[in-house]
Amino acid sequence: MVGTEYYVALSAILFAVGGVGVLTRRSAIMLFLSVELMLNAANLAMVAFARSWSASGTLTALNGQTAVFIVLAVAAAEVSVGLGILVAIFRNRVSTDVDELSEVRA
Amino acid sequence: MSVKPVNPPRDESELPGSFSTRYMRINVGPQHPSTHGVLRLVVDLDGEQIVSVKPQVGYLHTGFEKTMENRTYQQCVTYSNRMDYLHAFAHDLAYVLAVEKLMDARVPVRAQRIRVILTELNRIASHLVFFGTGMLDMGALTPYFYCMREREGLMDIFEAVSGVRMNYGYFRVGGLYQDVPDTFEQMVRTWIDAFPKHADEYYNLFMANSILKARTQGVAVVTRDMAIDYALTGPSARASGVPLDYRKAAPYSTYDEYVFDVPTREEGDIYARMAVRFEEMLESCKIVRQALDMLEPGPVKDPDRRISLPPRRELENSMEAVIFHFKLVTEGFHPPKGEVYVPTESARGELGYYVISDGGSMPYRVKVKAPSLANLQSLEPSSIGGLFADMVINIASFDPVLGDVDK
Amino acid sequence: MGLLELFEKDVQELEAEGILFTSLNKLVAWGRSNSVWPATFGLACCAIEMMASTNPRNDMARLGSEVFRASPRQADVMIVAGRLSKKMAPIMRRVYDQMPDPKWVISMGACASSGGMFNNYAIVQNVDSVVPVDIYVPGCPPRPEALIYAVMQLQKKIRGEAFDARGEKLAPVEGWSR
Amino acid sequence: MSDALLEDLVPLGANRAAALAALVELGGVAGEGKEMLNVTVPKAKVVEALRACRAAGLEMLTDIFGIDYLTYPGHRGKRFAVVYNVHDVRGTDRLFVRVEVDDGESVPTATEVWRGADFLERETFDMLGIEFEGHPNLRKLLTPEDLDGHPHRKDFPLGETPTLFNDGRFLDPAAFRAGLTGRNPGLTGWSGGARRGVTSTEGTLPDEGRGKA
Amino acid sequence: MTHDPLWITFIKALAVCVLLLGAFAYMTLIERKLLGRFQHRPGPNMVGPGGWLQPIADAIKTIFKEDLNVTAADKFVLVLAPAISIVFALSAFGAIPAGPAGSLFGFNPWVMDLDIGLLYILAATSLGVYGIFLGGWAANSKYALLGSLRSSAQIISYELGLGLSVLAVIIVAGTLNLREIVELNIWSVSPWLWPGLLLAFATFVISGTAEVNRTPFDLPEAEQELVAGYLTEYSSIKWALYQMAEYVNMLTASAFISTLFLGGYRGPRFLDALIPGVSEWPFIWLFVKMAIFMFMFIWLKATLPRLRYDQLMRFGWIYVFEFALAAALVTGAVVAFVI
Amino acid sequence: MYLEVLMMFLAAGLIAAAALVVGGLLGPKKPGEVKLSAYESGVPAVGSARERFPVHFYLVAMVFIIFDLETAFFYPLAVKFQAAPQFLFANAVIFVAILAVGYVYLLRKGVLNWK
Amino acid sequence: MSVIDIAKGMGLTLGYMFKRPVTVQYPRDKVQIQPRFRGRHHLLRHPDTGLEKCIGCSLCAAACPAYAIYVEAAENDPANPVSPGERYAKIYEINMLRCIFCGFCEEACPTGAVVLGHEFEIADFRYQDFVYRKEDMLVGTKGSKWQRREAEAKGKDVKLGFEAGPRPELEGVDY
Amino acid sequence: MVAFVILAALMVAGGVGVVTLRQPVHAALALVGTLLALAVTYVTLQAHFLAAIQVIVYAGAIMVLFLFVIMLLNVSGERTGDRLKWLKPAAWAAAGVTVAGLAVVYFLQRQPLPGAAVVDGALGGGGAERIGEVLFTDYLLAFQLVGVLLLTGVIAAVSLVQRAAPETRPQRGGAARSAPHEPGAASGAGVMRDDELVHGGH
Ligand code: SF4
Ligand code: SF4
Ligand code: SF4
Repeated sequence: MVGTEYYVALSAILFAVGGVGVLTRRSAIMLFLSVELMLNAANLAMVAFARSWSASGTLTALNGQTAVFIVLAVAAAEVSVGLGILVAIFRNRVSTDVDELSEVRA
Repeated sequence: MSVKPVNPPRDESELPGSFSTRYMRINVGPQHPSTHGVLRLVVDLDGEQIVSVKPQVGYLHTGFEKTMENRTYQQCVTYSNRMDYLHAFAHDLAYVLAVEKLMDARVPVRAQRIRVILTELNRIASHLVFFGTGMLDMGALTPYFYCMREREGLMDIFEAVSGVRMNYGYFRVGGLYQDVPDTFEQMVRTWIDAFPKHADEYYNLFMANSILKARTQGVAVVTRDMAIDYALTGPSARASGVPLDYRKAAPYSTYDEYVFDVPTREEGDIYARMAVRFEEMLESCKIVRQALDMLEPGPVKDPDRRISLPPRRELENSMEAVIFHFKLVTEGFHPPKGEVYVPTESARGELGYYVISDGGSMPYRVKVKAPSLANLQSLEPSSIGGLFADMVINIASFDPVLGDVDK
Repeated sequence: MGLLELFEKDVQELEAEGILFTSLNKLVAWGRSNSVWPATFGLACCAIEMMASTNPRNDMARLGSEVFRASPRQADVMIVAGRLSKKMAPIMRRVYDQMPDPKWVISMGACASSGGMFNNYAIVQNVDSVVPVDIYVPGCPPRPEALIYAVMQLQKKIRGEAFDARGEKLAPVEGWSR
Repeated sequence: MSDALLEDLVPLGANRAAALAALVELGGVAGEGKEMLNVTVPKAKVVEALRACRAAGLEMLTDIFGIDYLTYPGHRGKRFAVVYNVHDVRGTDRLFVRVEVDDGESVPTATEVWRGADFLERETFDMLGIEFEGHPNLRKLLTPEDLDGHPHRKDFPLGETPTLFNDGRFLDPAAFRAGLTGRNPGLTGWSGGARRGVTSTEGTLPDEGRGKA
Repeated sequence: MTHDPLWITFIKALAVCVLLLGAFAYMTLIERKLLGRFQHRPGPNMVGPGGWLQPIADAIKTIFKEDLNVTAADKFVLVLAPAISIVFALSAFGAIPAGPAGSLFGFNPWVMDLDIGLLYILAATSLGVYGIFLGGWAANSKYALLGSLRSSAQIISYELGLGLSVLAVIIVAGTLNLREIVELNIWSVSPWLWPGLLLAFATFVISGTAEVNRTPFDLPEAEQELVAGYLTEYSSIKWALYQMAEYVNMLTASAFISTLFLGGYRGPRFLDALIPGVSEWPFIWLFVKMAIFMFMFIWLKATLPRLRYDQLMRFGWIYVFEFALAAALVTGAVVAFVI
Repeated sequence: MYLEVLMMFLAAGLIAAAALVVGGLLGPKKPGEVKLSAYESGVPAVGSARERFPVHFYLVAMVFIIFDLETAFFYPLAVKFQAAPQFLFANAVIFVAILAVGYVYLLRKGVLNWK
Repeated sequence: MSVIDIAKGMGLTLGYMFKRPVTVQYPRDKVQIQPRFRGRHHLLRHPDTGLEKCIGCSLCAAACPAYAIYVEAAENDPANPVSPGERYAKIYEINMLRCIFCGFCEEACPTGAVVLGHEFEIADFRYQDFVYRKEDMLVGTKGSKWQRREAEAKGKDVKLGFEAGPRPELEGVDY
Repeated sequence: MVAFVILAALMVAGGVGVVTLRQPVHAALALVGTLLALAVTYVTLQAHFLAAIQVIVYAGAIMVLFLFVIMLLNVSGERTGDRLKWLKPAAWAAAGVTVAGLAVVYFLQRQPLPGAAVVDGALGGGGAERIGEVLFTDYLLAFQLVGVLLLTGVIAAVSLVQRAAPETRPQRGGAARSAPHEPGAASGAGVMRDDELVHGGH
């Protein structure tokens, strides 16, 4: 079995890549995509930890997985509202460029 | 820094703030499965909703009227039927009626009754195609096959009578090409007797189907005012409450002798247009039955030698007949100068030929008042605001025949 | 010649070069000939008879040819059924061009084949001047059986069994060269 | 033809009588026609006339078309006539409103009276080149964009092509027809002498023996 | 639960794929023939004896047909999309058990036996939507795009119905393992459950029909309006892959329905009295049940017109959704308070 | 045992790839400009296909996500149901009731009423 | 949604499944054609004398709305007449692709020489093969050009795919 | 280990794809790929149920929503050029540093994994019933809160996007549509004129 630390490292890499996306992409949709990536990186870490906690019993171990489950729900809610906002903004702005959006704070 | 639009708006209705009203323009046709031939529609869609429909016609423009000016009156009967190939007998009838009026020809009663029988049977055939293809547009496959099977029986009758399955050219100025074969009455009776039973089946199969009703009722409504304004005629108009039927209004070819109803509806929706046609098929059956009962032996041609070719046997011993024959074939007859118009009722609506004679052997001008072109105009107002899928069956519900539209 | 190269070469070219085994050749021809799917290109009266050829009485489905495809991308044969007006001609050419090879054209009826009785300014007098025609079907309209017969003729042509009046063998796919 | 005579021929329906009266008021002249009523109105009054018809109960306009009298024997007056075919909702009363125009003249549009006049006027424009003033979208309807001319004008050629036969023989319809109707004797076969079907110089039919489109 | 060696599994997986493809080919023929019979005509019968070589001819034709890649299209996605469709369609089927353990020459008559088999199939079908969506998008043609949007929306909508109506079964069976569900025979638990299960069955069949785009829910292809929907620009083998995916999905759907609700690979047990062990025979019972559903799909296609798009969506979101939820709640209530 | 899934995907992928490769190689290639342009009923396409689409598609997908999650949360519940049926049923009813509010809201707003 | 009316429709289609198809399996079975059906033309001969009926009068060409007939007449050699009249058709050709099978030629012919028969299997590959010469139409010639060509290549008789009732005008034509 | 390396490579490649690909659809596809690989990783981590849900919810629903929105807004590629010139290299550098730091920390204090049997016993493949066990005991409140969250999600999103309830189509009578048919009213005025139509290729 692969050690937990590898998974955590992978998760960190993904998280960092997602972070780069958040910083560099201009389009709000791409920003969202990057955020999703970061979220999933975090989930990966949690699932990996769940496995390493399995010594302390089922309930404790599964805490990690269950948390991920709930994070999924949060993510879904976030996405639907976030994209909703995007669509709503887009109705008035015709562009998804975040820089442009931040400049017209009317 | 100002906002730079990604796509510049096309006109004021597409300015920011209304991005969902950015229309998608779609070409439907001319080569499209649901436009019943080569109709082309340019549709602007707001999502699924139709913002505008522009019919573009002429893709089947054949130059009928011009060509008929260069054919003898007799030869023209091969042209008239090819305009509305689904209800070919009606076109033949309208044309010969016009020329007969021009010539004051006396058409024997038997010929008139046979004309009525064939025209009405052809009306049923046309409506059968209407239902078959219309249901195909709705995604139902089987009605098409049943209707075409049913129509096949009629095609047999027409073939037995005229020698071809479509585009008959069987009605001639002054009567018929020749008398019907002996089997005619039997064939028609067999078919007519079987039809109501099949019609019941069709009714159950599609007219009563709740999916069909859900798709057609209240959809693409043509109001009575619209129908009048757009000169909608025929079953489509009768579905909107315009009781216009020339078989009743200006009876021709012994139509006044038969008892039949003209089905009308008030709703003006697609279902009404279908229902009117459905009932009309049964009414046509009635007419055919009565005409068949009244059919008596007799001549089928105006004996006038100016119009009709002499019988074949006379050619062998009568020089006079030979001369008439030669003259008629090469030159044709010469109707007196004048203009004439006879409105008739085809499966699609008012059909009339406006024929002008300059005294020569070819018509000076033939203007066909073809129902489909005028009917097609109602498509636009009735489709706007509806859904794209509705428009497709809406086209079908007006039953345009592109040959009739484009001439 | 490497296998890949061999495959990349057009099958028809290979046929001409005689490289493909004749049995494979025959198999392909058999497959193609027994699965000719028409593109709906109904124009006028003949289109009604074209439709009638699929009706229960005639049932073109028996030949495996009832699969009328709405999109030319999936069709093998274009049945030009009816009179082709000059306004429609470029459109037909376009649809034909958009069909994938190999493709065939049946010219159904007098109008499509020669203009028929409509010898005038509006009608194209023989669709062969617009798209290469493989089979002509006379008649006005040809009865459905005549169309079925024409499809069987087309099958003969695809299988390379057809020859013209001078006894010259007709190439299985004529449309390609033009 | 007097009104009495007309009535004799076709009993006038109430609608038609009213419309006729209104049209005569506008300067209309009832004309000849076999069992039908033609009223020629002055061009400037045509929209008014049509309104009057509609008001009088002839509510439907089923057709608009033009006639080119260029070669009509004995025709005097303007070259074209535009005919409006109006009738009532029951279809029993019908009246033809006519306007005479010359080449280049235009007619006021009827689209304001009937929306359905749209296509009909476009068709007339396309076929005869008669323009309709004020029509919202007067473009060709049926003929291709690149067709010059208006097919239903009498001086527009029919554009026939010869029918091809074996060994380069062909039959030119126009010439053949001219022979038949006696306008150009000599090409018909029935009255004597072999028909001089023109033989082309080429020995055989070209391989793609097609009429030139 | 015993597992076969991996290489055996792979062979079985390949066999399933090949069998499914063969079934696809012949399903098209059977559909054409049956449609023919429904329509009072014989259908294909001239290619080979009785027409039975028709699919082979079609296959050869399709393979040797030019494969177009439209210029404006996104090439990579254009190729990827049909592959996605077919891969998920094929692999969904692997989770269906076709007989009791070890009944296939000592091996298991299934490719995989998963604890979450039910979810696996749902997941695979929910991924199938990518094939359709991307296919329409990649072609860059309006008909295709509109068609693919519509079908994606349709598929996800009815996926909900599918997901909700299985809840009743899960509540009764207490497992997501398909084999265990089959062995349990949900109908035998208690007659009180029947109303809920019947409702679930009905909604499941309806959602299943919609999910595989069959009449009266065959909007995506909507030939009459959108030419051929998302398939408009596809030719040759790519088009065939989509067709394959559609038919394989149909097969999967009918197998899934049979497995969940009709006792899957098990025959009626009373027949055991006549021929001992007959209900244990592998394949045959599943095959029979699938055939019934396939027949139903074709029959529906032969009879009904299709729904309009908005009606379809409304039907899915209002009727199917509510009834499926109700079925789950009713079953839950029965389990909780009655038995 | 989850390698079995892998095997399945491998087999399916193999078939798909084989089909694509064979089909791509065996068919003739006669590309042309017109042939490779988008089909639009035989006339050149008007405008681009990459247009914007109705917002309704977004709404449907969004609502789908929400209810899909609801279903996802029901699976563990359903599986475990028989362990504590009454308690879980009560929970489920509460959960459904909360979402039912949203559903009714959607109905009211006409989101599920495709126009 | 009423289930009952859907069920009725379903029952109807199911019922048809068990009925015999109405199909005439054309190449295998012969098509039943109505006697008046108009297909390919025949040029008839006098049954007693064997002379051609056609006298080359061109009336058929005059009547033809498609201008599909070409006739060139020549004087009969009195010793060895081709037709009973003064003249006969030296060249008689019909362009089958132009022809619309309207039957006007048959109606116009004063001697009943040209009659439209029942053959409809005329489809062929090349335009120029559709101009039928006199030999291709004279009575006794069975089948279309392609059918005869194919039969010749195979060394078999021409097989026609239809049956039709008798038609008096088709004197001497034997299918 | 082999599986892990492959999956990790896939995921990282997908992740990089997400942040670099220009065409939004491609980026979204890359993310889908990453998510699928992640689901497989979950399987190897004994979280089977989660893997399935990951596929159904994330790949099957959320990403579809993304694609829909991309389509809906017709976002076709961003403007080229970075938001700020120095941002891109800086971002990558920062990411590298963070990752390196984290890795160092974790690898320094790594703990031995429990044995396979223990893992199996505790997680049991992470099936639905195990999750259920936890979800409906410790996380019961969270479960209900998720309900509330989803509710808010729905309402927020809908109220953001849907402006007014679209009126339902008239089922009978054409009252809503009779207006444009008055004589004289230009048909579909301002929407489209025929003459701007592109005509069939000549
Ligand atoms: S050949 Fe005859 S039937 Fe065919 S389109 Fe022309 S006129 Fe119509
Ligand atoms: S059948 Fe008609 S078209 Fe044909 S040759 Fe005779 S007259 Fe001419
Ligand atoms: S066939 Fe008849 S009409 Fe024609 S040339 Fe001969 S005799 Fe005259």
